[in-house]
Amino acid sequence: MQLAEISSVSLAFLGSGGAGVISTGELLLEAACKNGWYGLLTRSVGPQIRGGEAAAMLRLATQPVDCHADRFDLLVAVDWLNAQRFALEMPLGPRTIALCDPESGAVPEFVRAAGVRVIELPLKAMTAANPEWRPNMIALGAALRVLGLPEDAARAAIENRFGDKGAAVIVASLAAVKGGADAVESGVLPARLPAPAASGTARWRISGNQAVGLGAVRGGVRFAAAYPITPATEILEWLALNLAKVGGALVQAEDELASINMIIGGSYAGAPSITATSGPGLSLMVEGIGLATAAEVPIVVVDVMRGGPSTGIPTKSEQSDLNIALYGMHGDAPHIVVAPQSVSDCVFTAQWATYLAEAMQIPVLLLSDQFMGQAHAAIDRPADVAFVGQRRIARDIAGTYRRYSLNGPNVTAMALPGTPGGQYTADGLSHSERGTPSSAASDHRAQLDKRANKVHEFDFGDHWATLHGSGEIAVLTWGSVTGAVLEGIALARTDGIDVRVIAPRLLLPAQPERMAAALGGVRELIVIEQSHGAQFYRYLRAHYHLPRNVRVVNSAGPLPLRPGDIYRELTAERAA
Amino acid sequence: MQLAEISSVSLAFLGSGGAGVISTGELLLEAACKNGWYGLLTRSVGPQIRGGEAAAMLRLATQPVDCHADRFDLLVAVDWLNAQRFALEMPLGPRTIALCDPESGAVPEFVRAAGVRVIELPLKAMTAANPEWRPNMIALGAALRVLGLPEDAARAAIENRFGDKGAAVIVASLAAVKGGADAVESGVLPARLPAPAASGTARWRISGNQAVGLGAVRGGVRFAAAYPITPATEILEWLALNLAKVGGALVQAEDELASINMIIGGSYAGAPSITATSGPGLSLMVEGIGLATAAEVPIVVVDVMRGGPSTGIPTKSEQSDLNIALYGMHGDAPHIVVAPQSVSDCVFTAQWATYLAEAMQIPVLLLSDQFMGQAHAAIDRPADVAFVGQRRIARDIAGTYRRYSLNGPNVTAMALPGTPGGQYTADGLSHSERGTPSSAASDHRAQLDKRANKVHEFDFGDHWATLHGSGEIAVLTWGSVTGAVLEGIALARTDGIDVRVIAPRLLLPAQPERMAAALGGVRELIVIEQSHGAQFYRYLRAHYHLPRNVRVVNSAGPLPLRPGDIYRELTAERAA
Amino acid sequence: MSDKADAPSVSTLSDLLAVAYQIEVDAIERYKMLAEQMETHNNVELAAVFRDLARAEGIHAAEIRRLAGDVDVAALGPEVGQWMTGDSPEAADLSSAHYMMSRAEALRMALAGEERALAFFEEVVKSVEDPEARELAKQLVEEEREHVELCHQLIRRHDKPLRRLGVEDPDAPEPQG
Amino acid sequence: MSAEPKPAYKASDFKSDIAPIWCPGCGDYHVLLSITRALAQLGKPPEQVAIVSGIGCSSRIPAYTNCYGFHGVHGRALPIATGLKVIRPDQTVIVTTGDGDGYSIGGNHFLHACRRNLDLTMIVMDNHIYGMTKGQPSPTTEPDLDTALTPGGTGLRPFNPLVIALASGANFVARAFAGNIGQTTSIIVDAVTHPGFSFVEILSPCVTFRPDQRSWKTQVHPAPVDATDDPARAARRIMTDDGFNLGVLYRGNRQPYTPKFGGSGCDLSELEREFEL
Amino acid sequence: MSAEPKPAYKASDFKSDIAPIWCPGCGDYHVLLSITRALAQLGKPPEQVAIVSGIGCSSRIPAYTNCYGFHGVHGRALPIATGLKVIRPDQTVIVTTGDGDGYSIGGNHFLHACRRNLDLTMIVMDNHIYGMTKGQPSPTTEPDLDTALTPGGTGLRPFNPLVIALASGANFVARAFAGNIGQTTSIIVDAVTHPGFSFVEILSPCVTFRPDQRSWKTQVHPAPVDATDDPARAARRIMTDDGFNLGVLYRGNRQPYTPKFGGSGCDLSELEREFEL
Ligand SMILES: Cc1ncc(C[n+]2csc(CCOP(=O)(O)OP(=O)(O)O)c2C)c(N)n1
Ligand SMILES: Cc1ncc(C[n+]2csc(CCOP(=O)(O)OP(=O)(O)O)c2C)c(N)n1
Ligand code: SF4
Ligand code: SF4
Ligand SMILES: [Mg+2]
Ligand SMILES: [Mg+2]
Repeated sequence: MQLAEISSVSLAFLGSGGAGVISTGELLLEAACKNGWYGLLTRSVGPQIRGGEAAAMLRLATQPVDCHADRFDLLVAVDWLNAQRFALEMPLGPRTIALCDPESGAVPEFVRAAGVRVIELPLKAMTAANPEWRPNMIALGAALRVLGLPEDAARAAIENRFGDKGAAVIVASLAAVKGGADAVESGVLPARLPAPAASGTARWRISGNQAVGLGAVRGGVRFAAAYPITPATEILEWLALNLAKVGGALVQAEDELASINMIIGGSYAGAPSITATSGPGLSLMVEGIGLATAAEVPIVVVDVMRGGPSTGIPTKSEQSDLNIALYGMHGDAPHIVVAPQSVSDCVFTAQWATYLAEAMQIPVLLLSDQFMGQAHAAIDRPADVAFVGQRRIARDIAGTYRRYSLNGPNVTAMALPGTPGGQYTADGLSHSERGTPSSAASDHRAQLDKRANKVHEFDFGDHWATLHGSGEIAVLTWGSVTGAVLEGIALARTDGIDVRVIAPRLLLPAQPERMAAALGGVRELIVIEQSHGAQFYRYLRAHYHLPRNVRVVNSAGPLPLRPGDIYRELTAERAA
Repeated sequence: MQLAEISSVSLAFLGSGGAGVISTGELLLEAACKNGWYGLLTRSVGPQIRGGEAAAMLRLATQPVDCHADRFDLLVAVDWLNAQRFALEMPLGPRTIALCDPESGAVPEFVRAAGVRVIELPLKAMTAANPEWRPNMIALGAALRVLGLPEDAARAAIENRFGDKGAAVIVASLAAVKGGADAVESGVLPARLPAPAASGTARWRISGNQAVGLGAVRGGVRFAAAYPITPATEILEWLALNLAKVGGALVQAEDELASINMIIGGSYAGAPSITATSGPGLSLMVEGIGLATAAEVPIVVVDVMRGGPSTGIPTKSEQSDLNIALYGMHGDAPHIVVAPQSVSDCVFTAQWATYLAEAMQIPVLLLSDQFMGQAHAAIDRPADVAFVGQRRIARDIAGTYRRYSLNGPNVTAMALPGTPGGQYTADGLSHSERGTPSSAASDHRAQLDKRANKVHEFDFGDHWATLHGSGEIAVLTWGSVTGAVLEGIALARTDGIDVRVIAPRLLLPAQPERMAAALGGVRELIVIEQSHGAQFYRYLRAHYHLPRNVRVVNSAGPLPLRPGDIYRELTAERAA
Repeated sequence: MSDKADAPSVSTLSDLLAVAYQIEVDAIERYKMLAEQMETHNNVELAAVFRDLARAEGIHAAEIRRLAGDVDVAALGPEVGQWMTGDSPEAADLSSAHYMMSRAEALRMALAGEERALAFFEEVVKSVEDPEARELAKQLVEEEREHVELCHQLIRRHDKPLRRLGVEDPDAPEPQG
Repeated sequence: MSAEPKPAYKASDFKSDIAPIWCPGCGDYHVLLSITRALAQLGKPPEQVAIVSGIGCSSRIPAYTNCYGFHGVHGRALPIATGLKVIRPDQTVIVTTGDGDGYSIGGNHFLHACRRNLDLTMIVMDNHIYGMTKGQPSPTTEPDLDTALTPGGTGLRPFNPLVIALASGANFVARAFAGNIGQTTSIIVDAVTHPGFSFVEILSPCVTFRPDQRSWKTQVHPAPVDATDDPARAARRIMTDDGFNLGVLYRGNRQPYTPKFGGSGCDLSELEREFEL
Repeated sequence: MSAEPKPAYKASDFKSDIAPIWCPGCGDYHVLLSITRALAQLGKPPEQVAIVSGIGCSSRIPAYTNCYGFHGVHGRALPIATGLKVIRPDQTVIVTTGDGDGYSIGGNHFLHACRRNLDLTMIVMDNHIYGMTKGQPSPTTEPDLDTALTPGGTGLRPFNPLVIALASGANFVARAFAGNIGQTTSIIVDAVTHPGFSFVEILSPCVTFRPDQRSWKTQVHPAPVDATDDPARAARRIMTDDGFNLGVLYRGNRQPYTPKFGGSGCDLSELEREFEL
């Protein structure tokens, strides 16, 4: 088995509080990417706010990567304290190299057990000799050398980051990097990253959470209400700073009940509006989302999923909020659910979500997750797309204004406050065409039809799913797991197994005809997802006709699925 | 087509505010039932709190009835003001008799159009002549006579109700009843209710909401927290009065976020606990329900469903909270969902729900609806059953107490505050066996397994569903719709169509083996439910293997399904 | 309800005309509201009574407008005819309404208004210095006296034993929301 | 009075054609009348006014007016009004709610809206009961009121919304009685005109579940002193009054909150710069 | 002190074997110490004490004690504690929370728990910030604190929890400073002993996101006067103090709320009687 198509190197920096391994990872990502490579960085930390053990996990590649690899090629330990808790997150093997200082403790069991080749990096001695060198900068230099990157690659990144700390810090850091590089040999790594091909497009370094913020603003969002929660807060923070730049505003709310209702108010007033949260916050928002459905007020709600149920694991990823996103509202409450598939796709999907909300005057839920939300990636600049929210607005109103008119299109023109003659009362009660409360069966059913039909009539186009390949075996997956699936399938292809991938970006409304076409000729289906309860599989059964032969590969968080997991499933399939 | 098996008479009292038609209906139900008949009473009212138009709809029968009939036999209008708004709720036909006073306005269009035979009841003249007679009492007398019941039948009911108003009121009421009876002929009604057979069991007059309260207390509930909402408030009010009698307590909460968390606290402290709400309140409770799942605290949450989405139609029935009840929690949050099928079944199902919650230390959602919740029925006293909550309690604790132990049964013994050595912290974070927060994949997955397995291992027994008949055509339905389905099928049987009914009382966890057995040999399946989005059908697809040939009969509220609707579906099926 | 201290001060004829006019306007508004309430609550009989009362006040208003001649009472009314904390005297007290109220009760409500109006104009007769205004006030006092008497007559005709509102209602309130 | 002639609005210009379904006798009819009169006096056209409510009898007001309205879910009127006002500061935004909607389920938003001090007016029709759901106690209900949900009474001290409003930062605090339409109207005009968050508690009887409240009209009286701008003094006065003092009780001078908008804003491509490698 | 010798408990008897994961220097360590010392002084065995919290750094306390604990969801500690106390009035129930958990998302329960006046003690570790989610402003944060979520500050007046507690009916109100362990301990003992709802605000610095709060230790000082039992006076004092007055500020004498239990209760069949025909 060869690393075909994707040529990448994986490494991790490990260390405990104060070792600075996360920033080291960020610097390396920036350094490599400024020099033409692509990459992905995620972090894993202990439960402490500050001072816990931490790992920065990187993958550098010659083309964009959306998941981690199956094995780390390089481990750089600034110290080994508490490193054992990363055992499951850090698959190693005999081809892995570990750089560490024997003086900073014994190599942990999971590293030794994997047969890793340990190479000494005398951090303590070097910092003793050069008191102004920081161990993490030495580690950075060592990593650069082992990876075969010039130490100078990090210069710009370091200058950038330490610019405001003064020249001395920059000089010391560069010296430490050089020292670290010189302390190791360059030929130790079995794998090697080829020089990057010059890419035509501009490249970005961005996190999934930032990407959601940007996409939403591109789609027209100008108002946000915020209640912080891990791992969604960065979306709100990005919006706080950037909405102000484009003439919008963010308001901090007292709780999620307030934030969801604030954006309903803001959108009613005319501003495309958003909020972002995670599972516990979404739970508090479902009543508001139902109101937005009933009153036909467009809003975008982002859920960056984390481990559940309840408070669960706030800092780790899982795909287990699918159920509540699809079905969490009381009553029949049509709404849209979309899910991006990678950091880069977050830009597109958030923009599209805003567009869909405005076009259909409906709540749109966007399901991201901790993995892609907090991952930093170097990507090609996402293309500009034409999806910008265009709400049907009632302007020159003559005669009786019918906000929820049943004559004409199901998406009805909305009057904005200030428009003469457009006065109406938006209402969560069942209502007549004018919005007046009514408990008549005729009104109730007519408006239920209207709200369902505006969604079913809408043409969602090709963006409904990512489709790939054409084999008789198909994998159905969604969200951030798609990256690993696509890579796993590329691996299988080198074994001659042709596998089709269908990854819906649009989860609600279901697209039965499109799915039927996508599944045409499929003999065996593998459903892959990251939830304990196989929520995606149940959803697929509920809404689609699936082939007879279905296998479900579902695992709870917090460990990410990797390409090899997928590859093994595919080859097991064949062996069986 | 004959009225086979169920021999019943349907009638409605109509009138506007102050006419007292609801109390008239209640008196008639009580009168008939005290004299041996069974019956069902529902009401329909305008949006006014007081003084709106109202209708009391009754069905009296020689055996228990769980739904309304297809047609009213008798309509008694105290006045016709705004009666037109009941048109859809009140199916009439040429065999219907309407008693009304020509002086109180023209017969409304829907009554005339149905070809109803109108018989005069000179209410105005009679009250003018007898100022102390109340028109509704005259109407009651007239109805008794037309139905062929002795006017004296109402004596006890009247004495009971007006006891505290003094003898004069009772005398006047009885005189008005007599006057009303004498004002009409007894032979006008084509249908006639045979004399009731003497029943061996004691009989009750009870509403579905009271029945839920009673069942819960039978099951062991001793604590409730309450935030009022229509149509669930009566459960809370019944519990407020009656919990105190059995050594329990009810606390009024400031909102539903408080009420759900209060019962979690009360149950943690050792008391089997309950709350009741409707859709909007349930939306606010889902975060708490997830906490109860994660911390393994038994609670019972009753949702009396009303029209949705959002505030919807608070006073009318619908089955559209199925989705949120099944799937409304974030993360993978196993819980139990049960649904009673009739007023009488509310007693059993609420008791069972309490038992299940305590047995599995898990939240149980009970889905009732406005139709059965607010219906008053005369039923046979529900049997005493042995389901009384028995929680596994940790008593003499030696050594380290592991609240969420993984050695041994998945339902682990719970220490109650005060027990020495049992101190632990219940937590909504992912946790270890001791309850200590942990974000380790191993702990997370082990506890997810534990929580899922305790449900899957449990033997729910035969109560999982109501099964009926054995034809190749099967109807799958649930909740209060079951009554109409069973009657519709009885009608079809008289046409020689044999139809099987499967009505799961247990919705979550799904029971695939049991369902497969129940569906054995079924060629055609009809799914019948009262939701616009066909939520039950989607649920069935997600969890069960259904026959190829499935037809979905789903309609939104607020109109109830009637036996004839079902019968027509079945015969249409045959014709097709 | 209206309180002497709240009453607008009247010193000129045009003030008095405006106030008198405003009193009628307020009364009309109030009776229309009551009529609407009774329609919503299916008490058609009373709805008709209140519509009649509104119509009668409309006739009075027209009369005052005629008396006023050039004075634009419609414009002046809202400015001058403001009772600070209370209500203009003839406006019916909405809070004493009940959906089951009888004709006699409605008439008592009207009577209370007429009596308040009478008291107000009597006060004006005493306090106003402008002779023209005093003359008009006297005329208005006479008219209100007639109205009061008419109310008494009607009440006698329709009087029935008073019910205790809300207590004798055979229909329990219905929960909504 | 300003020199320019205002367009002359009548109260009826602010009334919709929907007939209220309140019980005849309900105080809320008076409040509706006072609001429409106040709006006529304020002289803005109906389309420049938005009225936001939650759920309850009192919360039905928006649709009875001819303004823009939002009849949201129970307890959440203030957040909706907040979003609306932030986006449309030119609109006059009024929240109409009840003692259940505003003080029980909506209590948190009440606290934080006072603190946030946007230029909003909150009008609470307080009848010391949940009218709409048939007479359960609210936070302002007397401890001994016997109800089906609380047989024998709650045993809880009613809370004092005016003190809470003051303590949490409302910039204008007043108490009115529904029956005093003239005074209520002028208090509402005052509240809307005063910058920042204005809180108006209106005692509005529920004739159906609290027929005893018919006596309120004989109990209310004007506050003996003028409004103060010292919150501590105002709090002391309110904590020690009889609950029937009517009038403006506090008139603060805090600057209203105005969220920072970035004006018309920069080109979107500027936002991308931080991501460029 | 009673004549019978109490079992002598040490603070360490109330500490669990779980090591706190707070940042070194965090004020919450002091609070934990004060709570365990206070419990030792109170002399009830650990299993007769229950500590309930929501989510936040401060809310992690329950598992660090050796008492019964409930680490619920964000903002809902008080309702859980309410249910617990109603069912088990014999337990000493303490709520430990933060300024975000207790005053922002939990604000409504704060209001209503004060009003309900169950015999509970609420301890708020107020650091004027959301520590756990990395430094967003809480209701007590100063208006000009620049944070990523509120660049340039919120512009909002911080709210005064002690006044809110008083206004909504807390029966005991005190302010402490985490660093003054002795005083904090005795305030907690006092709060737990005082009947009804006791509210203790503890200024507890967040060294990570509010390093400026290290100066608190030089700013705090004892309240110049003794506690009063007049809520209006107490409110006035608190509204006009500098926010660093430490000590018991109000000691009320309202009867605590005790829900009506029906004793051991009747036979279930009695409940059925109302249904019999
Ligand atoms: C989430 C939710 N919980 C409960 C209800 C039921 N509900 C509707 S109105 C109301 C109380 C209203 O009381 P208040 O605000 O005082 O209004 P009033 O009817 O007295 O004017 C309640 C509990 C609801 N609609 N939504
Ligand atoms: C429903 C919900 N919303 C948001 C969060 C995220 N969250 C966790 S702790 C916290 C703030 C805690 O602040 P505070 O109570 O002051 O505690 P501190 O960390 O400062 O001690 C927030 C917003 C959550 N867990 N649940
Ligand atoms: S129930 Fe009370 S509050 Fe509601 S409309 Fe009737 S009188 Fe008004
Ligand atoms: S972040 Fe602040 S509050 Fe949290 S543990 Fe660290 S210092 Fe304490
Ligand atoms: Mg109320
Ligand atoms: Mg804090």
